[in-house]
Amino acid sequence: MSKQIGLGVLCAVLMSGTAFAQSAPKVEVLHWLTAGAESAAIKVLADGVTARGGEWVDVATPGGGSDARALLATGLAGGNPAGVSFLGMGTETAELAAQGVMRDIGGYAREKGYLDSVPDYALAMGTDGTDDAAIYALPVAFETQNFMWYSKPVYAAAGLTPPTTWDEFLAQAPKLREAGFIPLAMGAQAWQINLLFNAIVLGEGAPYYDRLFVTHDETATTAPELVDAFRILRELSKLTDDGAPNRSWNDTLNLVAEGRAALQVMGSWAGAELGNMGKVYDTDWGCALSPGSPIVMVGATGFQFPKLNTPDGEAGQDIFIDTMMDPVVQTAFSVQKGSIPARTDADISGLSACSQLAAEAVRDGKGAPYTTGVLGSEVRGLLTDYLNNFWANGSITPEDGAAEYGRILSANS
Amino acid sequence: MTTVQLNKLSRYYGTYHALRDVSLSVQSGEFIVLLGPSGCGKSTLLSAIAGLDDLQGGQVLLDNQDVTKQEPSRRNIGMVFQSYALYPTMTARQNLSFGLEVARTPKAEINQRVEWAAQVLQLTPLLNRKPGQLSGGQRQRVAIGRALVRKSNLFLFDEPLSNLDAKLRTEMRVEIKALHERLGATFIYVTHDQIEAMTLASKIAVMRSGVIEQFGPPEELYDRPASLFVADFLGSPSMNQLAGTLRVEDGRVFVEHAGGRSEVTGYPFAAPPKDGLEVVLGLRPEQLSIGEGGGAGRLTVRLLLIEPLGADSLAWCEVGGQRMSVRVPPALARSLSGELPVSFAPATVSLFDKTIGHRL
Amino acid sequence: MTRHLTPARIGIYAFLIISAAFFLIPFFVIVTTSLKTVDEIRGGSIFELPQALDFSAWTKAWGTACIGRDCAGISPGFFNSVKIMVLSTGISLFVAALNGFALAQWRVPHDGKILAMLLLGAFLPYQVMLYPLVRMFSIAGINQSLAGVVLVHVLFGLPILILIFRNFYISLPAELIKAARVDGAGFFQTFFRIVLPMSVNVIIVAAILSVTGVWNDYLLGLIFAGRENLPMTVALAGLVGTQIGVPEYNVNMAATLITALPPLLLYLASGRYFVRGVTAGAVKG
Amino acid sequence: MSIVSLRPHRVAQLVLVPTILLTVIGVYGSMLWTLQISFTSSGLLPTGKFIGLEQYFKLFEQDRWHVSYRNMFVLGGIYMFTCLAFGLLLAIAMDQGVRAKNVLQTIFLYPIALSFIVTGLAWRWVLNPTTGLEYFVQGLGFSGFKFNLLNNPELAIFTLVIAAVWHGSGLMMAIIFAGLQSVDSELWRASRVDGIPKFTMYRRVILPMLLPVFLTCIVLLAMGVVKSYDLVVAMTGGGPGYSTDLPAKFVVDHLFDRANIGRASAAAVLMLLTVIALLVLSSVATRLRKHSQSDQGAKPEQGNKS
Repeated sequence: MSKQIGLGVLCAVLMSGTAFAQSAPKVEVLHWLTAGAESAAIKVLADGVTARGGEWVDVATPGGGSDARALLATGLAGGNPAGVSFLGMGTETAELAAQGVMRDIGGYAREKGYLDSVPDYALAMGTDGTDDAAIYALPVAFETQNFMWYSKPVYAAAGLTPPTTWDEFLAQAPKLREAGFIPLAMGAQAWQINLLFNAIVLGEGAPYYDRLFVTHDETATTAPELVDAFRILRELSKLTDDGAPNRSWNDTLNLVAEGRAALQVMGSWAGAELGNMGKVYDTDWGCALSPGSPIVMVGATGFQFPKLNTPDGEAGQDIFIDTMMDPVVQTAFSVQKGSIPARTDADISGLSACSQLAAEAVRDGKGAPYTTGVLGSEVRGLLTDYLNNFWANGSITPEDGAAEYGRILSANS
Repeated sequence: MTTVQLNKLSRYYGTYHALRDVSLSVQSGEFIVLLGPSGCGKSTLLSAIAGLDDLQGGQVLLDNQDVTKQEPSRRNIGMVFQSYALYPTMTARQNLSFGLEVARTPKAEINQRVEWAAQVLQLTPLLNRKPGQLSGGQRQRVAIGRALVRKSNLFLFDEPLSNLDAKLRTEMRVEIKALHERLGATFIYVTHDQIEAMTLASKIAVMRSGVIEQFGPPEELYDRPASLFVADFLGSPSMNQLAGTLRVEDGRVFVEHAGGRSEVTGYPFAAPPKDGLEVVLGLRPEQLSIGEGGGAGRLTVRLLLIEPLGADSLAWCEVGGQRMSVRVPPALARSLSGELPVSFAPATVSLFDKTIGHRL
Repeated sequence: MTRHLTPARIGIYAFLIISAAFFLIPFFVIVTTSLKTVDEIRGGSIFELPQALDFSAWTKAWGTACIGRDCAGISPGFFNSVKIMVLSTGISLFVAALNGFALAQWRVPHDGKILAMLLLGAFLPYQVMLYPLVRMFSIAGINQSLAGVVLVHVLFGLPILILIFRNFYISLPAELIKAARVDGAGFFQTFFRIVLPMSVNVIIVAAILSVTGVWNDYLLGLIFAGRENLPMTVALAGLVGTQIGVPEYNVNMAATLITALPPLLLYLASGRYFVRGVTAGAVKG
Repeated sequence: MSIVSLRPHRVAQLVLVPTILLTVIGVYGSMLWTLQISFTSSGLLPTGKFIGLEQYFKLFEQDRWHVSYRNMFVLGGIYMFTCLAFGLLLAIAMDQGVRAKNVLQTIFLYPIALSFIVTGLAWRWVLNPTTGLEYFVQGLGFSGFKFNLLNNPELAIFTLVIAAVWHGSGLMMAIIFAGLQSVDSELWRASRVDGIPKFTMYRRVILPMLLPVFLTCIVLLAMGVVKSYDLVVAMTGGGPGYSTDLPAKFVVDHLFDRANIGRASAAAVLMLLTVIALLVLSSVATRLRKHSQSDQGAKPEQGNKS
């Protein structure tokens, strides 16, 4: 399937090959999509930009988002930021837009008709939160965080079926251990713990997730569901292997791929990575929504556009926008990255089974936003720190954990 | 030919006064030794002449030119340091020629001067060695050579021999003296060794706490020290000091002191002597003789021990709790014992005001 | 002082040998892992020797491994790193030696306070200074340039280097400098003709510390060097971060080793002088 | 021409001017700027509103900050002590006239040529229970062997100590060894005449003589502690939890990842204040010590002639 799309891109390259002017507008793209599958997805965008007569300048920060933000911030401070920057959409976009350093690309995108088929809530994540007409960031794809990636051989060997609730998984764990497997593949880094916990909260029911994170219902911060979520998190913290601390997500995924661990909760990008590892879907691994999750947790992966003072800066940004909003490119991008195209009119038939599952849920409106989209960076940081500490310190009871978590949440929102 | 004129030089570091209005006048071709204990300011004075140290007051005149604010290199001086201060990464030849190179002297002349200096100091076979490959005495020669090649008329030596062993020191002392005579230049030489000072100097300046106590030819300083300090510092063993009281009786002058009463009427008093003045009688060991034939001065001492020095011997005696030395011929020394009468000629000894330490 | 093998001496040797093993373990792990195949790494322990000497991970890390979209290994950043390192170290050492000499042997009012002021800056994580520096550099017009990254390395490297040179020069006899003055040499002539030739050992100490710091830097290069001058460490981080399929630890380790090689070789080549330089007073109170 | 006629002291002072200017503007200017930012609500860009000491209050509410700050002293203390003690033992052992001194010195010192990133990576492998030492020893048949520091929040900090000591004790060895070598050999001969045991000699005579050397070591080590960001990131990432977090990492995390440079700046200012306080304390202490006892001139002369 992906070959067809690649062919399409190739055709586009050939057709526009004559458009190579002597001074192709430069598009500097700042991103940290360097893991195998991610970099293949970036390549789709890069090829698209080249095909449209732009000159792609890759500004990758392999160290992750931290270095990218450092580069963006210092770039803005120095007056020469990269023209396009990859960033989690939502509160961060709004913060930067409010500083007046970002270009409003709403007019251009509307004129080209790029916004018509993008869901409103995704567009809202690209605004500064006050003015819906001004758009500072555009989504290229949706990511899903609450996937469960499991090893088929492990479950076959243990004589079990993948769990549908956390309690079912907790019951399976001793048998998995007995059979010589690691029940939960986990990289104990703060953001991965946070991701796992959010999936658990979603497992407590979509309405509860909504009350806790989206509508900021005070009663939710003291609800029994929160204690239950912490109980599950505490139990899960005992089900991983000794190598967990500070392990990267892809090293961790390798445990599932190699049939040493039963399952890992990780975002949609993990599916593409499993494919990249040469493992076959439905033979080596399978996927499902994380236990108990009724719906998908959706975040927009997008790009934003700092104001530039170079002559061909905006031309370059426009080329990039043309590329990223092309439904063919979006599909190709998502095939590589394991995500879902942001445009609802893009072809999803080429996507993996797991991605299609998520895409259908999104189109049916069964999506919950990432916490990055609804919580401020300050409170998110505090919550992440707290979860990280809770995970590592077995002496904290779920009750205490829930109480403190609730306190931080209600005190800062 | 160079004259040196120092006018009221003053230098202090914080509250410590290294030089207090020091003035000094040096004639061309003289060999001046600055002598004093460590910390007396003699090295600071030399640095001031060289221009290596800033002054808070005063003037340095070389050949009647005010050079107070001039860099050392423009004063046309040669200087030899205590630690030799040879450039360790350069050969002896490079050490000698460096200053000339800096001054952009033509190559041919540099070579000629280096050869000359090397010949004078018998360094020729050593020119291609580095300081690390030279012995102490050889390094000393190179250091002197470095001063020599500058063909200056003023040479400054900062305790140049103190890092050498005793035998070498004596040899180098003779060489430096010979060098002075050969060059006819003005030498200023800092040392704390009074023998070096006595043997080398045409004039000695004895310094103490940042002032010059006395300036004059060595014999004058030795025979007629201007103060107790100078008296004590020059001579080995040092001058015997006997406290006493001055008595003036009918135009005759006496000193009452432990072990006796001596008439000093013949002493060349600078001012009329006052009756009852507390004085110190300064007696060189060789000014004393055993027996009563030495002169009008008289005292009785008790012999402690005899120290044979070869050419003569020292008789260490005691009087009124004061230790005294008397220079005697070895033959006589062997026969001495017990209480001894000692005499001296009043005209040759020194008398000091006890309270201010100045010569009477 | 005959050297019989008394129990005490056996104890000393045992202690030294065990310590040496402790120091060599990580190096052993990095080197052997870089020579193993991926299968060997997965199957065996990190303390096992490789079955065969296989340098393919090295060639791959150098020239063909993929970093993001580019598959040219870590070699492209190498010459940028060399440029940055040579310029930064050269300028730092030169300035630090001059400054250390000035502080140690010449009358500089408040020299102790100046030294303390320079050193205090070395106690802060430089990350908090990134913003202000970027602003200043862009005003000066050297943001995102070779000059920028070199200047920032010099700025952060100078304090400790000045301290090292000062401590060495303070042990030089003052009379040497005076002799040069009598010889007519000025500040610079004294420095270049007399002091610098004596500084070989201390220069090696300072050079090793400086090269290590500059060569291993990642963040300053990323932010200040500009896209054309990105150093090798950025490529290394990219290589380790770009994991297509099964993590290739052998390639990662080879890349790590290649990246660490220049300072390591410099050290191995001149390590004896390093100890001598330390002994000569480069690092003391 | 006018430069030539300047007195060399003046030239020496002029030579320092660029460095001082560069430092005052670059480093101190940046510090002041950081101080100013710490009073604002700045997020990803330093343009926030003035909010007084709010960032500092919030900082003190963060348990993670307290842990980080405490760790700086715990890690710093243990690390500095271990590094010094190990370096000292190595130096004393090397001072006994052992063979292969050059080879051993090279082995002990090579880590300083490696970055903290490489150090951290290598040690993480060795100390990781599923790949390193534990796995290896278990493979030898000791299935009960446990060496699992990385997983224990109480002990994880010791993994940092191991790696940091590995990196730094060689330099300490070299510095102390240089000090030991500079001890006058007549002192040793005198001690043998007096029949003083070697151990007593080291404890009572030699080590007190090397006090200034130890002070240098401590300054060098302290500089490393304050900035030991790379090592933590490469080894533990601050974990488990934030049990091995350090102020430098706290600052950097908040600076960009958390897009909260107001908070990061406040934390940096506190770090700087701590350093200044320690420096003032130590200089007061040395001054008091100098006052109370006469200067015994125990300065080791480390001559380079030999």
